[in-house]
Amino acid sequence: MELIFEKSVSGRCGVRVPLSDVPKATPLSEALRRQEPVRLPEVSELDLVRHYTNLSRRNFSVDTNFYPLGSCTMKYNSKVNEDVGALFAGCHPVLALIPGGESLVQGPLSLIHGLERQLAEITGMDEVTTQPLAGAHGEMTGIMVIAAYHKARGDNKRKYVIVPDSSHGTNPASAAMAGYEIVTVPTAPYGDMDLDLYRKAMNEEVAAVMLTCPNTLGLFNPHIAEICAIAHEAGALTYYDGANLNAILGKVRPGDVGFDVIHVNLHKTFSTPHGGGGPGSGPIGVRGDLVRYLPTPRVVRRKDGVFAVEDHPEGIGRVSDFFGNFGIMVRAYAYITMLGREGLIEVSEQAVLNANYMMARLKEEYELPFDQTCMHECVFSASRQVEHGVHAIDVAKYLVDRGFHPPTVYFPLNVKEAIMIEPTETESRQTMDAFIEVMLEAARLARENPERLHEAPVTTPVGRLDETRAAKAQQVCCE
Amino acid sequence: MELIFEKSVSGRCGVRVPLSDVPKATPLSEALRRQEPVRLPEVSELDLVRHYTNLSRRNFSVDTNFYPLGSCTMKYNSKVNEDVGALFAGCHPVLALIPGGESLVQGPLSLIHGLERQLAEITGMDEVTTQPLAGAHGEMTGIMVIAAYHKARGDNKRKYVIVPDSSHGTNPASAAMAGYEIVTVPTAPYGDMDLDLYRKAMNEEVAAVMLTCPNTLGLFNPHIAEICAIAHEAGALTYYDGANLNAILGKVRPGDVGFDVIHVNLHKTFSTPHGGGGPGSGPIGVRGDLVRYLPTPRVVRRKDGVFAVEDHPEGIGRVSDFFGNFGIMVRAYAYITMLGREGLIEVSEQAVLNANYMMARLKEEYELPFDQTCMHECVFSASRQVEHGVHAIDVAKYLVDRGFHPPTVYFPLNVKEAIMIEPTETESRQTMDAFIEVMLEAARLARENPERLHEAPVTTPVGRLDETRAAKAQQVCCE
Amino acid sequence: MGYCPNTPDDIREMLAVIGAGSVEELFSSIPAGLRARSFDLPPGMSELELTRHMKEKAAACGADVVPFIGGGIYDHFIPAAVDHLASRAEFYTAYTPYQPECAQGTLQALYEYQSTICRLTGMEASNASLYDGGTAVAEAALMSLRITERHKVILDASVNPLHREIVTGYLHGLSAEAVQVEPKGCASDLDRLMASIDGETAAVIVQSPDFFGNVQDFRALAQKAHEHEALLIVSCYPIALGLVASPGEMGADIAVGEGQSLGNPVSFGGPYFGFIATRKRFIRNLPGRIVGETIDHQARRGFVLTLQAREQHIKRHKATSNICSNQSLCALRGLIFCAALGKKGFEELALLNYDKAQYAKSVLASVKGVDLLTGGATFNEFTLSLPRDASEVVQRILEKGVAAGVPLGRYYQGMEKALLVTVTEKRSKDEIDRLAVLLEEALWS
Amino acid sequence: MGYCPNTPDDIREMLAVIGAGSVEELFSSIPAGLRARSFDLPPGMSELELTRHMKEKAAACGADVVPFIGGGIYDHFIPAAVDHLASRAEFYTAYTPYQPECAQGTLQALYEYQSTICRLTGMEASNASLYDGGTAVAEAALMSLRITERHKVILDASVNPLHREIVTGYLHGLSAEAVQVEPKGCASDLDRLMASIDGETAAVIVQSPDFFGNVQDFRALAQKAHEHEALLIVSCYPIALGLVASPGEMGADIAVGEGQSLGNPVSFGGPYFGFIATRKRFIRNLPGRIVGETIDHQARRGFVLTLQAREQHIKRHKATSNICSNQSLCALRGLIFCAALGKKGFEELALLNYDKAQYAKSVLASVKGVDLLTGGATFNEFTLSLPRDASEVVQRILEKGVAAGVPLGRYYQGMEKALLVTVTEKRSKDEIDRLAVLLEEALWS
Repeated sequence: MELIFEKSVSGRCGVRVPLSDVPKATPLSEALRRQEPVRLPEVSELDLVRHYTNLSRRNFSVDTNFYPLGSCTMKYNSKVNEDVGALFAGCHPVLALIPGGESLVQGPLSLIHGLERQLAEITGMDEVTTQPLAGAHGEMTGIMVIAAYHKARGDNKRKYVIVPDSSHGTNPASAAMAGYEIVTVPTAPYGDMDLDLYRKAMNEEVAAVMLTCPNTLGLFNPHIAEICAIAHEAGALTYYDGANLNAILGKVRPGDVGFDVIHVNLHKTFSTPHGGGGPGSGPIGVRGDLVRYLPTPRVVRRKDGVFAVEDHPEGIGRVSDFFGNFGIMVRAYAYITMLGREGLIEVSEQAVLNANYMMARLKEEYELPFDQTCMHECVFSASRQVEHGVHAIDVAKYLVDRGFHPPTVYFPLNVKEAIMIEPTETESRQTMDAFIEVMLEAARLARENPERLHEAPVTTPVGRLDETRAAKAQQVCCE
Repeated sequence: MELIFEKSVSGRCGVRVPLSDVPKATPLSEALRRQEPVRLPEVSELDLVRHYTNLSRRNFSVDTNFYPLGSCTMKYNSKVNEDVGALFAGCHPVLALIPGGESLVQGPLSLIHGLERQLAEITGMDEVTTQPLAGAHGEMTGIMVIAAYHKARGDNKRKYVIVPDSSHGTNPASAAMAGYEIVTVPTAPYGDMDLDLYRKAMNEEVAAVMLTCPNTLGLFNPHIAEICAIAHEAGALTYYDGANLNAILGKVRPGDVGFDVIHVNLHKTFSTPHGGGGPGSGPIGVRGDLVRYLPTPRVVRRKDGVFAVEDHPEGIGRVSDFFGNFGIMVRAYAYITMLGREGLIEVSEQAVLNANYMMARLKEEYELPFDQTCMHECVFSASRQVEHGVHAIDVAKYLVDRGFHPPTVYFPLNVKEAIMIEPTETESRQTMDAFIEVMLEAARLARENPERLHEAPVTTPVGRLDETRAAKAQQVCCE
Repeated sequence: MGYCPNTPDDIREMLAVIGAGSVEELFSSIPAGLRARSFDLPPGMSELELTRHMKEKAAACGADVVPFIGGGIYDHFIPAAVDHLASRAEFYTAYTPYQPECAQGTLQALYEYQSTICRLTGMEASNASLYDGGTAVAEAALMSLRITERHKVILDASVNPLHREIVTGYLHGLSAEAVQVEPKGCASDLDRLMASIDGETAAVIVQSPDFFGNVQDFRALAQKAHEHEALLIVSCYPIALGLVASPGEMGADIAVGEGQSLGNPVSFGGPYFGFIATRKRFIRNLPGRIVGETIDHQARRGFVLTLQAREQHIKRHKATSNICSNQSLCALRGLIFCAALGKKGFEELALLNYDKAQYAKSVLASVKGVDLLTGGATFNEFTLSLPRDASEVVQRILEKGVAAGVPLGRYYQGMEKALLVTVTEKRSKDEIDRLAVLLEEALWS
Repeated sequence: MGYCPNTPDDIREMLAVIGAGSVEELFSSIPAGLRARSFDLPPGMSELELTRHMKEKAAACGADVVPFIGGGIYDHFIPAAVDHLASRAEFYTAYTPYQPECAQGTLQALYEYQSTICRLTGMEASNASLYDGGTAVAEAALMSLRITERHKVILDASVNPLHREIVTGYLHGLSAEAVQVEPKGCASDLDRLMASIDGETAAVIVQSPDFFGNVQDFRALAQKAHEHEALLIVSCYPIALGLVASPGEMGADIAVGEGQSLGNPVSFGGPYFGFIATRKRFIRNLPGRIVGETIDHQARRGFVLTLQAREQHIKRHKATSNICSNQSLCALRGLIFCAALGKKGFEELALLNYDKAQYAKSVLASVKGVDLLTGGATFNEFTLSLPRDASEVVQRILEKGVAAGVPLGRYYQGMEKALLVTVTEKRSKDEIDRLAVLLEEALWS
């Protein structure tokens, strides 16, 4: 398909700019003016609409395809949440910051406060801030809070953060952004972080250990409390990566287990469509003595019941302009409110049921490196298919031809040829069965006709793309 | 694709019904209750959304494809009109009919009144009613007004309505619904209704003549004033089918020419997407002495500037429940208001320019039965292609494979193998050029490889469908 | 200016291809004397200005009034998914599916719609929708004339008065007769209806729940009509069909109704859709478009417009109706609404309407001086008698932001004190209780 | 209950396949002692109840206040097409385009977005968006540290104070330093900025229009920075770029900014998007995702995420940033907004903002006791000095439903009487005139 710029015709107009009701002003001086108009596309509104409507049709999406992308929680998000998300479009955030403005924005402030309380109860934490704008941003904010905590105690020797080798890449990257060096602990044969190696790595120079639980293999680590205890003994804090919270809603609360800081991916667990890569939202929750280090400002409920925005002077400062990605928070608040206690428990139960069903049905054909009850996702390896020259990516591309978005492949890094499947609770058994049929078909084809898998996909607007060429060419904008 | 019913799983739920806040009532008696629940599909909200999203993707549409369907005016309609159309969703029409309610609905009443004034000015008529719900409904209403007029004058002998053979099928059908017999006048070699035959057909038993101008060949009939005069001389009235109003906005007003009644297809000329077949809206306009026969009620502006709903006792009665398809009227009002005088004139000018360009570029390869300047559409014949065994339908289906919606084929009936192209003013020259290339390619293929045209379409979810089988089987609902 | 994309360069080049000197020249076939004498419209606006202008109009549309009004149009809950799906551009910017290969989306949806209407009404064949409820009743009347080749219908005056006006108008032109049978009190006079049927009768037209709210049993009426080879036409309210016996169960030959309550907003009168369904033997007499199932040459299932020989674009003045456009998009909303609620949800919704209305009945009828005129079974509407002119009372309560109901004096002689009250699932107990208080106040203070 | 489709039958059969006796059994790997001690949330609601609840909250959100506030977030006109297109389910329910063959929609749109940002800013390489304006400035600062391998940035205190707080927080953890240069009056102190640059300086960070509204010329500053092999980072307001010289024209090495004004509603603080663009030679130092053009084996053009070796999922703690998600959907809105207005419209829009603000300046500065603190060139914001505490005045005017501006005392010591006023194209002459009247009243009556 042509680029919108390639459809541009000089002199063509799209949407009309409002007419002026004020006099023409003296122009800006030449030195301050741009020399030529921005070379934006010149298209009619019809061209615009047709271009982006057709472009959208070149995507797979949850609303059109099963999308069992492991670790991404591509669940269905109710349309009503999109509608309520739009209700606050006209509310200017600066209104909350000018004198007298707070009283005009009690609705959104009460919503932020309400969501923070909901998330605190769900995670077992004392206080939550909605400010971080994404999961990784929450991680960085959380580690900054941990740093502030150690520093306030005069504990200045801690310069390491421990992560398991199976962790999300954001964990070490976020800790590094907060100024720490990273210690990576390998996975033991039983699928979790090696407990002995972890014990050895832990010492009084360690600021925190970051864990995902269930881990990226979809397994619940039974030693999780012990891991927390070991950290706390050494004076380190424990950080919970909430990416997989969907698995344990109402079942486990990281706060109860011994975690000090948690971030929650609202866009995974709490009903935000992923938007092709964002926006997300990554609130963090902390235990009591860390509350004072949360970023500024805080939305508080005053004694008279009025909600207010307060500076938080001992905190780590500001991590985003206002209160976080408010639109995403509205969806999360609506989701939690609509589902309620029982509905949220059903989420984790059905997510886990679906993943175990998937695992049970596929394990005959696909290698299952850790054959135990999984949580919300399961990780296979295409190692048996590799014997026929077929790799995880080939299975993935074949699925595309059959109308399914592929699972996550080649992650986690501690499983070779990983195929990581997260069906989510919103998919029915019938949809999973249709997917399973195609997965089994792919395994059959790997033995009988591997070429068919190698040439996939053939039904998409483009075939497999040359990524090396892209990296070399560095063609990232059109001339 | 499966039917939604085929995706149903017993016990599955979609959207949740609100909880009750009142006591359970004594049940209805057995005799009055239905014996088993309605067998509606049992699907989750995700299944529902995925089903209809994917179903939508099996359509061509203006927002995705050029759609030059002659006589249908498949123009682009601005998205803002959809948004303003939704603003009145919560306004209950019965509110306008209860005591004290009128004052609460001044917004929509003023809009109806405003639209009627706009349409009266655009068509050159004295008064307009927005009540008819579609073009054909407007025709029937208009003919009923004409019947009432004759009747009120004691002129009871008139039992015929004249239509040209090239007219839309709705014209004779609507006149028949209003109780008239139909006299059909053939087309003369010059492309318009044969003037001599018309003169012979006209007499004092004729109630009206119905005309489309420009006619369905896209030609402006230069004798139109004479035709009106002949009718008026015989005491008959003249009806203008406004389906092709797009061609003459600001150029010709049917009222000025001598027409007594007109209907306007708001959904063609005045910005309503066609919705897969509806809803439409077909207001009618009339000359002064016919006003009293318009249907009841009328929206009037009282002397104090307040808008009111008034009964119209001498009128033909009621033709629709309230004021017509209000949502469509909002879009039309918005469209006319946004474009304004100059914008509307530009519409007809560019519509005519585009059609003539199309005609000029295609006439070398396609037979043009009436080779003269056209208005907003042009009609070719596939007669030259028929020599190679290729019919209009084959060209049409080939266009589908190339991503274009076909033009109207086999209409009007007075051209054999008709191919009727209406590009509309919202399409750019570049889009037309791409279409023209494919049309020329089809003409080439007709000579060189007719089989390719016969087997088209091959890119759609289904190939050509067996219509005879459908008519025989009469399978119109699933078991 | 508007939405015309061609630039001056485009226009120049296109004119050269055409061989015309100017755009104006293309209009030269129009005699000078026929050119528009006026075109006096104001200049245009930008999108921002238009939006502002329209929002001002919409601000004065009574959307914040609490509606206990119905009378054919109902304020029901619409799941968000309905809007999202019906707003798919591929649905709403497509035309009538004349080229079925590139319109399977619309066609399959309409087939599913037809199936849904058949299941709701207990009928065997539905068309792809009609304009609205009133014209649907009229089309059913015309259909009965065609089937029976008779010229008279019996029209129960408990049928929606607006619909009856449309029916009589439609019949008038065709020199057919609509004999109206007045209600007895606030209910259909079934005995007189039965007695009116004779060998000249094409059909009896009734409604359930009727305009007063009564849920009715038409089995005996159906039998009587069939004895005279007349048809029974039942107009019904689709939401009620989640609970009450369907026209099919009652023995109706044609079921019609207003589809608005299925997922279409009240929207000041439209667009809505009418539905019509019948027994399979009458399918060729149906008006409007019908979608049928078929296959392609590879035996793949597909859908097409079928039985088009009934229609105006083929049959012209001999068509079963002049109707051309249907209300596809509104019918699609109806379909999605039904599928969103599903078998169980639809029944629950009907029950909730019933329960709320029964509660409202008991609360309102206990207001001093107020009596219930519809003493039998009702669904979500009922008629009260007030101790005074209902119009005045309604007007007074309206000042408090509540539309208490529809005064029936406008529609039935001698019913100046009757008030038709509607209670959908959207009316909360608090709102109902408040209505009782406001009613008491309006009557006695 | 929620959105879980499996029926009791499904669940029973699935458990049998798994070989588990109950769903609870699947959680048996969780030690009993670790189970949730509480989960105290209220029962759920239906969609109708939720909608009502949310509408109540939204009714108290100040959406009817006439905003003359900006300060980084702007109330601009958003064409209807933006919402319609960004609401395509295929866009908003897709994930990060890791499988490019089934994500060409998102990928091509992001490539077009990157191209648009490059053209707006006069730069050569853009990423696929960052979280917001503040974090974008911080990422640019970090980027300059990586490129120059230095540890100090000079931060003009005329940069948005909220953004500066984020920058200092980000640098703090990395033991890097942000030296802030206070403004001179209500404008950047360009001389001191120039003087502050030395061989240790990684970058100078400035903003135009700055937080007071001044449109600035940074050419000399760029030259000075480059002499010391330091970078110039310019934070910019995209709408202004329709009129004022781009960062590229000014000699900037990195351009960043808040993208909200491009088609994203103010929405109480987000989601918005940040943008960052730079010279091609610095591309490998960009944080976040980048989309690149390539071909498939049939030489068909396609788009992929590229240069991923910079990113956290490959490079882990050695990545250029921890950023993972971008703000695709908001960036898409920005792209569609720009394409909807186009070359000519975008310039007209900028001019309209300029004209309205110039008008407002003249009207407001003529109110008794009011002076203009930003006497030079401005775009659509400017700073007034009032004869009294601006906070009190703003609060008073707010009671009339008008947000008169942002009092600067909160952000700059000694500026208690300074008021930052913003005038976008959406503010009508009438609204501006009314503000003048209200200001006069608040000051003098």
